[in-house]
Amino acid sequence: MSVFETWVAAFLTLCVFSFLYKDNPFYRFAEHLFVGASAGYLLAVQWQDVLIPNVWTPLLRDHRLTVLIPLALGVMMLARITEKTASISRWAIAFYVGIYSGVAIPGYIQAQIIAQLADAAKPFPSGWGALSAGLILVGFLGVLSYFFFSAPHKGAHGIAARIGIWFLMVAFGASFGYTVMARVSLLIARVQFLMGDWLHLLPGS
Amino acid sequence: MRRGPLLVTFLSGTVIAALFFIPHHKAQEFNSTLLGWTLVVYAFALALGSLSLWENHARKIRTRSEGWPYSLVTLGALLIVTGLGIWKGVAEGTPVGRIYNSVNSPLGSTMFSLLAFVIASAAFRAFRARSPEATLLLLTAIVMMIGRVSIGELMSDKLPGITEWLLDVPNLAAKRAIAIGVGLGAVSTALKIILGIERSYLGRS
Amino acid sequence: MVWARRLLALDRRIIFALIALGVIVPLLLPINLPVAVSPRVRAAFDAVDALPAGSVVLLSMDYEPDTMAELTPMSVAILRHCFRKHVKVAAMTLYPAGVGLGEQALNQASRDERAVRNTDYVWLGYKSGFQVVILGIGENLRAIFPVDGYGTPLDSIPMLRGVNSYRQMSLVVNLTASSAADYWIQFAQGRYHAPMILGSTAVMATDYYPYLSSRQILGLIGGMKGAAEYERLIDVFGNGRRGMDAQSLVHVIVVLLVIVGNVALFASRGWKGGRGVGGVAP
Amino acid sequence: MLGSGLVAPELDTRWFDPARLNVLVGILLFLGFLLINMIRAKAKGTLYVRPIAGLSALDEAIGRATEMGRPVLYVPGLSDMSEVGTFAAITILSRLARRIAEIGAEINVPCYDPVVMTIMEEATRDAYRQAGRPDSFRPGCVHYVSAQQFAYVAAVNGIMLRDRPAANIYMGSFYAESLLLAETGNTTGAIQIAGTDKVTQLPFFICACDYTLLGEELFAASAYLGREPVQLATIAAQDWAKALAAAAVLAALLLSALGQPALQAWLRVS
Repeated sequence: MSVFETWVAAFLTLCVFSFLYKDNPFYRFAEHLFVGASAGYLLAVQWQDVLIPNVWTPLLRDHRLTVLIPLALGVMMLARITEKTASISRWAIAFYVGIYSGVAIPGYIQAQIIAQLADAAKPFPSGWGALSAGLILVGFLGVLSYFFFSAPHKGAHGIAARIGIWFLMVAFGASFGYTVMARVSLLIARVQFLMGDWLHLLPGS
Repeated sequence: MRRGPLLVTFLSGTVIAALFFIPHHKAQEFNSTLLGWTLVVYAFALALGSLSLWENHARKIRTRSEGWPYSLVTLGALLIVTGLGIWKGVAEGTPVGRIYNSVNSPLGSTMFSLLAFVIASAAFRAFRARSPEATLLLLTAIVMMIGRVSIGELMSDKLPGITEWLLDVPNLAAKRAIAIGVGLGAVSTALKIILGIERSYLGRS
Repeated sequence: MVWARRLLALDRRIIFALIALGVIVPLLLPINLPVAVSPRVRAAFDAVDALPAGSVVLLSMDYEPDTMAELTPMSVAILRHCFRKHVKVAAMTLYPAGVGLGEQALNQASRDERAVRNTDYVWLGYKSGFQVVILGIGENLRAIFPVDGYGTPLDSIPMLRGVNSYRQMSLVVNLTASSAADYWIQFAQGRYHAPMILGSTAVMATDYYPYLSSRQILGLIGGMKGAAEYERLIDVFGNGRRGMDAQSLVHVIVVLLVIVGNVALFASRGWKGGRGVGGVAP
Repeated sequence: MLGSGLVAPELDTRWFDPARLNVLVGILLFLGFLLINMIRAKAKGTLYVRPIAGLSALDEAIGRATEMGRPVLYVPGLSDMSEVGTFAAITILSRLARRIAEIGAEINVPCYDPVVMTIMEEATRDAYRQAGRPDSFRPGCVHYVSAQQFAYVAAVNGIMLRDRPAANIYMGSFYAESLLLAETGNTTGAIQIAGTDKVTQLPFFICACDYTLLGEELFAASAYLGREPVQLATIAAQDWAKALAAAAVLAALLLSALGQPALQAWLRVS
């Protein structure tokens, strides 16, 4: 980055940090700039990386007429601009929704259900590992019964669900504590940018 | 009027779900063609979205509502970045590439780094031993936070091992059960859509 | 118990200020807390340490600015280790936004160890497409990178004489915050059997433990902590260890805050009352 | 996870992948559960579903917003259409928007994904129509912000601080932004209700929100709010599948302990 760019980046970094004190014109400016610049960037990326190579080039250079189908669907999407024609967009939405629901069904069954079951059904190791594996099984069944909706949390089901809640709490506490480090790393990087790249206060910068 | 779109959803959903099981190269080609079409629909939707952004901020300026000058910043940035990106491209080294590095990137990573602050304030407020479950959550989080850094290792050389056990045993048990529950919920939701039981996405609740 | 109530309603901004100090002060005035080395990082260090002088390592720094805090210290530490051992490094990235970061790490490490470009290391630069690039290097490095990151043809770079695929490389090091790791493991290691070590963000690291036990990766460096451990093994005090001081301090601040909050809660009304956390019934 | 299709040395000419038979059996079983429960529900007129904490709070939140004359902020997070959690978020929004239209509160829905925006706009508009108040629908209340994660966060934080919504409702797919949004919302004193199928973000919502729908409860909530027997049947089918999953794990463990690893092998993912 050039000196000018570094100063711009440093100024915007401070604008965002000022939000921690309270909402203020600097944060508000940075926020509005960010929204506009990112929306514009994404639109330009779609133009360069999707519309040109996937529609424009195949249609005009290779004369591939199948491209007209997605093009038509896309134009139907744009029909929402006026309320009169808005209902035309339902066809494009229906296609889009159908595709992603269809992808999801085998995808979730494979990656999220069968893969997890296969892992849960692995034979127990020997020694202390068996104790941990047993605990995983108990917790797994407990949490599963917490998510059982067709019966109230009473009796044996209630006890299992209770065990499930304990496991959930430990899991949530562990993920929370585990994430702190990654978040602090992000802050360290910004502080290193401000104090190193910008102000040259850090050793070796 | 909605019967046609429902049929489109049903057909596109079942076809793409079926393609999951057909490894034939022609079938897989068709699979990627269908997914490619959704990319084009997305690009048009993004144009529509950007119009919505434009319209929202233009309205603020027209009606001179509170803070309207900030909307000028958003619209200006949107216009400039979109224009430059379509004209000169978005790769590294182009004007938009430079804008991205000195505006979008520092703004994004600084927003991200605010998490280091809010994760601390959330912990202070929420980790209160008001019930046995809440106590379990906060104790796990504390062990986790201390055990992952040097100071924890100085306190006890067992701590890092305990943190890994917490991640690998109770955390894994809970996550596994949640994953299976989420997977089943997702599959049933997707099935409801393909079968036309759920049609709120077409504006019919 | 007025003080307890006041503490319970502590202004968030005081917490924010404490966190800011917890990061800034140790960066300016390092405490240099000791770092215990995990067997995973030790294994990664050993894999590099065992390389004979003159062998070539491929280092792919596949990360972008948002994760540089964790991964740049790792890059610098590994580069310095290689340079000290007179192991030559071919460095590259699979991310367009990783170009500046890769060059920055190379500049810093080569300055510290007095390594010379094109003799001790080469910067291949960026190429797009995970699968294509990783598989391509298995067949013909020069087809993927005809020139290096500065436009020099590979054939005129002395360090790369006779090096054209994984077969002539002793080790592949991938430092990443993304699924690039899966591709390197699946293709460079799985298909071309290149020995490999992996460095990742702390959050990702646990997902790759299974690859360690299957020996698909020889060592694993996780997050800033892993980088700090590596720095300790090569006996330098870099941004990893400096960052770990800040990490320790911030973690202690958060834990103390939680303890203070609970003491105040106890003092104000005892352990009873209130509902559970979130929507989960107490 | 990784498709090696691109590098396959020769073209595949098979019309069925036998390694994926377990997935097919899984789908067919689930479809069967769904049909049986739909018939059960039709015959009985309803099915028992245990109360879900947080759902009743939705009504309370809308009521409060009306009293205070402040809007309800509905945040679908980074939901896009490839996430099924998004569909649940759409369904919940359409039911919620109808209640909001009926009692005359205001709603604001900032979107990350433009396709989700179009769908949510249509669903909201229709909800107002069904409530008999199509004229109260404010154009622009469902709007696109930015498909860049933290630009979206910056804008939504701004909305929370300046419009001071009485209730913030987070439903759908959330990533790192969850805590930033929920903590900002917390400082404004709004009632906060969250629901996500992203396990990693649950601890943060639990800490910063008043109520949180955990994982599968997000999907259950979208069915539950409908209260139609057919919708409730899907929840029952999910329960049957969970019971079967637990039984399958126990059976596989028992069988492999007895030296019969066949079931465990069959579950393996290719």
